[in-house]
Amino acid sequence: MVPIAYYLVLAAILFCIGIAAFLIKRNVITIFMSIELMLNAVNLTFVAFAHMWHQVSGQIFVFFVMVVAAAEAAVGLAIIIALFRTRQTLNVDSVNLMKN
Amino acid sequence: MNFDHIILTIILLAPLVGALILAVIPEREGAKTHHIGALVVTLFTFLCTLHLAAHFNYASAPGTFQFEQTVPWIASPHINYHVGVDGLSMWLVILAGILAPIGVLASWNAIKVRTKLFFVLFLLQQVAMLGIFMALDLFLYYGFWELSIVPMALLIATFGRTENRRRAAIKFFLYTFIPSAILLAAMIWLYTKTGTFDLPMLQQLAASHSISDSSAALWLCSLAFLVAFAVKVPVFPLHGWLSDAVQETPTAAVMVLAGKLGLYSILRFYFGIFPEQARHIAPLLIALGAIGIAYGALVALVQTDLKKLAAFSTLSHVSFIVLGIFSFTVAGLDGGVYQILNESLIGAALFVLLGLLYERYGTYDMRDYGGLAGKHPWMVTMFVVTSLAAVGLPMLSGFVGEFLILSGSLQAYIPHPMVWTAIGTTGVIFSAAYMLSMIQKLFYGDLGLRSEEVVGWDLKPREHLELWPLAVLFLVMGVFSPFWMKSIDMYGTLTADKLIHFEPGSIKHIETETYTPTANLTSQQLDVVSDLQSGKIAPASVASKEVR
Amino acid sequence: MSTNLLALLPEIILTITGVLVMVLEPVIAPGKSRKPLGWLAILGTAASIAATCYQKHVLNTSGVFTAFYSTVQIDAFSVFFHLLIACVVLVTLLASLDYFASPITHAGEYFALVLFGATGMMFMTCSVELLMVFIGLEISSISTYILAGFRKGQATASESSLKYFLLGSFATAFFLYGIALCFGATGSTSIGAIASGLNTTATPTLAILAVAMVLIGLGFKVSAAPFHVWTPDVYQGAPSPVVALMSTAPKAAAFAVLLRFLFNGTPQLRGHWILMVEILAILSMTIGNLGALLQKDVKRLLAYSSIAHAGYLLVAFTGVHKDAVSGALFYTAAYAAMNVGALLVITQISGFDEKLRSIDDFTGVALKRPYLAALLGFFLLSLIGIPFTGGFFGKFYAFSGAIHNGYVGLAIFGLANSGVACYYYLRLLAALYSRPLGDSSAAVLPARTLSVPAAVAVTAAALATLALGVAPNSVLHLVQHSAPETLPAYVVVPAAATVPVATTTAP
Amino acid sequence: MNTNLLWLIPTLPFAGFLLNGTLGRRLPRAAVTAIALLFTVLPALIVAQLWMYMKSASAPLSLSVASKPWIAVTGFQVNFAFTVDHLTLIILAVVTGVGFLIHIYSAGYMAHEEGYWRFFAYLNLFMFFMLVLVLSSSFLLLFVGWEGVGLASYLLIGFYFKRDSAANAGKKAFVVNRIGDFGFLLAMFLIIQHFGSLNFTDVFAKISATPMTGGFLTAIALLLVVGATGKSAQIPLYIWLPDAMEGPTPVSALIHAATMVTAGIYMVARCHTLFDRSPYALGVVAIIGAATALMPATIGMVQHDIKRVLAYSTVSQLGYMFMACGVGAYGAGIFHLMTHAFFKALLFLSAGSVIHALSGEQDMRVMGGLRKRIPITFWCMTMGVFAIAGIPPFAGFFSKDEILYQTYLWDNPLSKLLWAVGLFTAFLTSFYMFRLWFKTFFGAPRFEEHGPTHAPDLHAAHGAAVHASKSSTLTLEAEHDSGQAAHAHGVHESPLVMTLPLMILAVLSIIGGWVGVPLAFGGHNEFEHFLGPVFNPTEHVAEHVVTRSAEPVLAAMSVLTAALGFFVAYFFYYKKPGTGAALAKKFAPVYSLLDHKYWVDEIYGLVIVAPLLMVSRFVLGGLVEAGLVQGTGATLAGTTRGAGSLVRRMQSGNIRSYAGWLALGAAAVIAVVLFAHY
Amino acid sequence: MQTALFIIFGIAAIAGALNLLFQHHPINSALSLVVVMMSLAVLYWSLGAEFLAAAQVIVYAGAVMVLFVFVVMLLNAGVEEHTSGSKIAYIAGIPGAAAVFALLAFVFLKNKAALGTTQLGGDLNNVVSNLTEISHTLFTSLLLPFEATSILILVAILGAVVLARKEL
Repeated sequence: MVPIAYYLVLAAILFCIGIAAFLIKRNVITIFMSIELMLNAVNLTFVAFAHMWHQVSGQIFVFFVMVVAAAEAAVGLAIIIALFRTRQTLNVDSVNLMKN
Repeated sequence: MNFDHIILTIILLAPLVGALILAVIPEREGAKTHHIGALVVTLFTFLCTLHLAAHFNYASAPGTFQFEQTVPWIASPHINYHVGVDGLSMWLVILAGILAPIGVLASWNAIKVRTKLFFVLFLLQQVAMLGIFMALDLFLYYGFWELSIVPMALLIATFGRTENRRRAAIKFFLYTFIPSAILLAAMIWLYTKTGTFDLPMLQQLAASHSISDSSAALWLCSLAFLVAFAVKVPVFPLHGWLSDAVQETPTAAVMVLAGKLGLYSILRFYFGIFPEQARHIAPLLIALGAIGIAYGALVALVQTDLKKLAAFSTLSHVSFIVLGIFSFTVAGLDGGVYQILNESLIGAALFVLLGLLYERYGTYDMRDYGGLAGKHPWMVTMFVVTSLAAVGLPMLSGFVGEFLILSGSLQAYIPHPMVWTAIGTTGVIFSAAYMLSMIQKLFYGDLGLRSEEVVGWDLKPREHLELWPLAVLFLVMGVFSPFWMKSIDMYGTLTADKLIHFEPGSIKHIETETYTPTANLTSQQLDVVSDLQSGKIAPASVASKEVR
Repeated sequence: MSTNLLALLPEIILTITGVLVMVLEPVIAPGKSRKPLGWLAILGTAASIAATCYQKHVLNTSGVFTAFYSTVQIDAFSVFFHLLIACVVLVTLLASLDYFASPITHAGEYFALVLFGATGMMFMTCSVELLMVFIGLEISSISTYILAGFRKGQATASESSLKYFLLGSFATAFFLYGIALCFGATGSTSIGAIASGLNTTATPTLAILAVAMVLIGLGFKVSAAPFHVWTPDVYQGAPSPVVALMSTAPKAAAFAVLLRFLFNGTPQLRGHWILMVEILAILSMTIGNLGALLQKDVKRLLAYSSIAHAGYLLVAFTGVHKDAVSGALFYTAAYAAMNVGALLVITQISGFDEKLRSIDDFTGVALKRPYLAALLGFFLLSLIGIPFTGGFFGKFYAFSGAIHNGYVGLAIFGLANSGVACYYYLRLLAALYSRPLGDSSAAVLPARTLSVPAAVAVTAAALATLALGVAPNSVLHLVQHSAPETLPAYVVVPAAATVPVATTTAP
Repeated sequence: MNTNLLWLIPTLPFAGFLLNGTLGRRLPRAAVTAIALLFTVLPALIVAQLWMYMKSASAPLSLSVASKPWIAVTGFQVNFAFTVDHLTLIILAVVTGVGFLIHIYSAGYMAHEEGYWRFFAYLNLFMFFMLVLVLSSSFLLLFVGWEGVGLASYLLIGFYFKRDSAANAGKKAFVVNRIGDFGFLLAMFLIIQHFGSLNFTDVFAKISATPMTGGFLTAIALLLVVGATGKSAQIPLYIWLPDAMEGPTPVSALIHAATMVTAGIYMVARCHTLFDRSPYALGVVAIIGAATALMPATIGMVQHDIKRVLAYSTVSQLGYMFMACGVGAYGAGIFHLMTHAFFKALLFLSAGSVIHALSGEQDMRVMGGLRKRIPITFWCMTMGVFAIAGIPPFAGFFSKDEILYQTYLWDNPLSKLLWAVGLFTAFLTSFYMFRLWFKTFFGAPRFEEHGPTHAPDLHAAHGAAVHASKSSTLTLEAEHDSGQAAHAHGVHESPLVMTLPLMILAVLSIIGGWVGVPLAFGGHNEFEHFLGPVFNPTEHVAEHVVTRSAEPVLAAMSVLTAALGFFVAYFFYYKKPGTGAALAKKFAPVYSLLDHKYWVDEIYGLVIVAPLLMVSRFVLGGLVEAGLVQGTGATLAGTTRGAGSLVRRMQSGNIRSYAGWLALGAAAVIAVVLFAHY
Repeated sequence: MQTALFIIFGIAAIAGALNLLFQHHPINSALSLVVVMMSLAVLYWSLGAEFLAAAQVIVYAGAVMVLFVFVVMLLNAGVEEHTSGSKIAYIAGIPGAAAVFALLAFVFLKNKAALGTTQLGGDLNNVVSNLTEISHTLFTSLLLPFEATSILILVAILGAVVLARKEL
């Protein structure tokens, strides 16, 4: 008997914590994690809406998002490794060769 | 075989094809291949333009175009390849035709490296210029208008004289391009209102006041047109690009840098599409023209750099034309248009001469010169002739135009025409002052600092070939002006205010002249104006009617 | 041929070619040239172009059709984008055949990734189901993330890749959120269903929120300000041919999605998004141009310029549906032609190492490489918007739509902006044709000869740019009939009574 | 009479100009001379024929020819059209006659100059324009000649272009004349505006047809006066004429004494219909004339350069003519114009002969006692001096007397004052001319026999002379006709080719006035009658009848003043040669004032030229051009650049910053899309 | 039950997320994220998405997060340094994030009534089971995305290989 809106707000909280984490964390991997957090928040929204509409397609979206997240994770971590190879750092603040 | 319907296209294509051919001919060190090629192309184009003068029909109805060609181009938006000339543009096309070979000759020795690039750009510039003079479709016109900036900017950037050339090129480009961009917005707006880009059609719509109901929008639109053109002319406070550009531009290109393109555009498009707005804003433009005349001349007076001097003298001269055409009198318009031709030729001659000096001595600083008259008698002769034409000596070409312009501006229906005419007329004093000072500093007195370098190196045959046609034209155009004027007059009478005509025998007092905006006059208002002229009613009542 | 197959023929061809390239790559001995793979990829792209043309033919005869349970819709709109993307890819492939010199062993992957990326973009443009759009977007994004970091040796490459990846994922989350909200508001993620669902929804605010989120996500993809921040850095670090590709094709695809979503999915909410689109346009134009104004690095300069061009393109969105679509499409084509051309020429001039980076380095290039310089000059002129080039006509056409719909101020602002913009293009152009400075890199530029495929590629781009400016009739005809129709993919979804899914099937 | 002959009058010299101008450099000097003389004598002959024709009572009052239009726009048209009436005829005769004589003289005077062909080409060009000016039947064509003679004058003053002073003087002449032209042009514009035509006949007929006076007619008249003050060297624009003496002496004689400078008087006379309608303008003309008569005369008293004395005297005499026009006595003005042409040309040519004799020396302080050495020149010059001083029965007496008389009769409160000024000027004229006469020809020789000390090389001589003139305290502005230097073998009489014109002009200076002997002295004043058809004779005749009695008295007074001038000069410069210097010392401030020509050049320089240049350089060139015109663009560009660097600073390179922008942007987008609706 | 689950695991998820934010070591952050995912799995289940709950645990927590932890270990990432590379992230970003949240929450809460409430376990209409329905939809109307995902994964693999392979 929880209003759907509360689930949505919960998702929004998680989403925005994800944004905040992206902004605050310095470690590239953690930043990447915060993106995963944002995706999870969206997933919660999807599920909530699927529940609301009594439709399974919302759930399938979540399923696809998981797949995409996994793919992104693979690529993203590969990128992080490539970066680490050339720069020997995981701190985003030192990844600023190109600017202006 | 009758070429009349395709002659303009031939004229337009000739330099374009020439440019393409020159672009694929490889360039060899020291060879004159491209010089000769460009000369052939430009001469051919010139000969083609003469066809226009030979077959022009002076009996045609005023306001109609000749040698017209219309080819559908883009279906939607509706755009045609529509070219044609009338009394106004015919001579400008021919002018562009004759200046080109002279430009090529002037570059004969001045351009030694990258000749291919130079002449390709030069011919493209020629195409753009011819296109501007011919296009009767607003879109097509705009194409050529913008296109004309590019080769010029590149010529400046590439063949400029000093390290400042890139800055000058960009400055020139920005000054002309930004207003043009806004002009484009105005053009599109016009199209959305009228559904056509065709100039004759737009003129008809303008005449019947059916372009737009919103006078404010129409005003803004007209201002966009005016500003874009005025910058290119350039009209007095908008001339910031001129002196830098003139300093850097190579001789062949500097001849066509200022003046005719902007002025023609004003005459054809601004006056054609916005006749009412043009008449309302005329007092301002007349004032700017008059100020520009005096200003340009005075600033030229204190320059030590020849090219700067030439730049400000150009400003002064084009301001004359602005003053004339915005008077909306037959004399002012005819004189203005005629002066476009003269100014171009005189400017061309002056720049060619300066270029020749530069080729010999490598400086444009007047202080480095002096006493050359004894060594270069022909050159000094040409300088003097050109200067005299420039200062408007009667019997030379500059006079006819200036005289008509100033007499027209006095008859203009603006507040205080006498004041502006007088300010404009001061130009004759100052122009004499700076031109003669220049001659004195260059040629008279003792040989300057470079006396050891001065060799007996007067004009060569090629240089004579560049200058004599111009010199002869100065004289011929100064003496036989009706030959040109009869076609120009077809345009002038059509554009001038019908209100202002002279009634033989009637004498008007200066004091009783009252400014009446002559545009947008209904027949009823026309009566009011004539009543006013005859002193029947007080000006105040007219003012109240105008406000309505 | 089955409708499903026909609808996806270009994508299928590209995928198969991609897989083939991928499979053949390890077969070729290390150190050997990967050129044959490149040719294979080119062949595949050409075949997909042919397939698209066939689609167009079918379209002309039998009209718009959908496939895969109305997930994809083949109309003139998608055919146009298919063609555009395939052509861009083809040109890029041609020009980058010789780009990877022998020490680079994974050139094969490059070709495969380009092909897969193109597949993703094509999915984006033809699908009317947001989930499918999302998948397509991810395919194209992930391949471009990887491509951006392809010159692994350079520190800038991995940085570029990382920035693109992190920020791209960040924005994707927003886009996904938007889809979720759409689903929440209308119970469907199919564009047609969204449009009809909007009429009955109980929570229209959610839909508005969804529009905002989608704008954020796609705004990032098209690099519209303020979501442009990644563009300069990524373009600078990425290899030039990749920049050529990623600054045009994915952008075009993203614009296609945006067009479909805004004009077909949420036309009822126009009052809400139009102002935002206007603001995005203004910001993009201004920031793009201002950022480029003092830029010295040529690739960064072009990055900023692409931001500005996104702004110009967004101006077209202010027109009425048909005008907006045709204006935006034409502009996309023109922009693609000239931008691909410009960057490919830069690729040819500066090579793999990109020794020539700043404008000063490019000083005097015209002396050593006259034809390339002339072509680059031409593309720059088109980017400025000089008449008789695609750039001009595109701008003209896009802005006419806006003015026609009453957005005169916006158009004037945009055109004035393009006036400012010419400053930096012109700086580069003037540098090209200036005498080289004593120590400029162009002075020591090796007199490399232009390979035939590359020459064909840049010439084709130039010809396309010219043709779009001089004889735009055929393209105009195509884009003017491209405004996509909203085919109701689902019946109107009631509150929660019947089975909502899959009630209609493919024709 | 074939009126088409009129075309030939100006065209022939033009042909001469073209021939000499293009081919002259390659032709031998004899051929150049032949061409120049031939194309000058032929117009003179045609004029003579015309004269014969027009004198007959049956002849029409005027002859006209017109060409196709020169300028033709709808509503306004100007043709090349010439008209000859009696006024024209007189001037034509003077121009062609005196012009021809001076051509002959020049052949001798310029014989050894470098730019011989150039000189004659210019001279012919001048003749062309002068004849166009005189013959024109419209304002515009008159203006053509008006400007053209200015051009010729410019070219001829700057003939010795290597000398800065000459080049400056030429430029000054042209520019100052242009100031006058400014007025002339405006006048023409007003005429077009009000009359729609520039033809004399049209305009004057329309003026005659209306009863109006003043108003815009005054405006037109005053603007024309501005033009005339420029060309005819009246106050305030006379300043160019003394400097114009930098030109070769024949040029001074022809252009700056006999013909061109009188164009203004001719123009006012030609427009008498207009001026008669504007008493105000006429008053201005009279006052300007009187002032111009007086002031340069005072300057002339203290000048040492022989040509400068003559130059100031010319300005003064032009003032007389102007005054005559101002009081409505156009006939008298023209009469003086004619006689002045004779005696002033004579004086200048004689001065030239003196200078020639002294190998280029122009300073009277180093002359003296030349009477015996160059007798022909002396006697000819004496005739000229007597004529200009107004000693009867020389030509100057009659014409000057006529002017003074007419001024006296002028119907204006100022008439007596102007007459007094005229009379006093007559005294001054007599004084300074005799001063010149005495200093040059009498007393002990003060010059050194130059001998062949001058280097034969022209340039070296030139340089040396310039050097000398700078170091010398005596010479003010030494003219150096460098041609003479090479062959100077001491003081010598000029060759016949130079003295012959002198003699002819001397005769004319004696008898030239006899055509206008007034009735009071038993003459018939044929001159007035001849001009009658032009200047509306009826009024004049009536006046004469009434007031004849005053004339002999006035004439006697002027003769007395002339004699007084002679005696003062005799006393100062012959009897007690030191007196002049002593006086100069005693009245040092006055002398200094006169010696510096009232500092007019300096005042103009300080009040007009310098401020103008300053304004141009600093206000226009600096403030407006650099500040406003360039500055606006620069400011805009700077602002844009500033904004550009701001945008670039936004691009910090930091991913978190970028995410920050994205987050903020996202919030903004959501807010806008949610809340902005229209 | 529903309410209790929502409160408990909602708070757990938020706490996990905040912990991710405040932990300085990436491993800690990763573990916090696992907590979030687990909590979410429970919430999924409570909303009737059993299959998703399982997938969340297996795929996300099990596979993806392992990958993260693996990379953290591989790169030997330590406690993150406190560099101050970006002021904008705090000046613009945090307020932006807060604003986004405020706007979202505002909209959701405003539409609370229209959005309705949840029932435990959910009730899809006329279907046998959640999983049946999922598989049915997946292979009919969403067949194409499903197939296209394969390309996505292919690209990801290819990319990972290209980028992670050591050369040059």
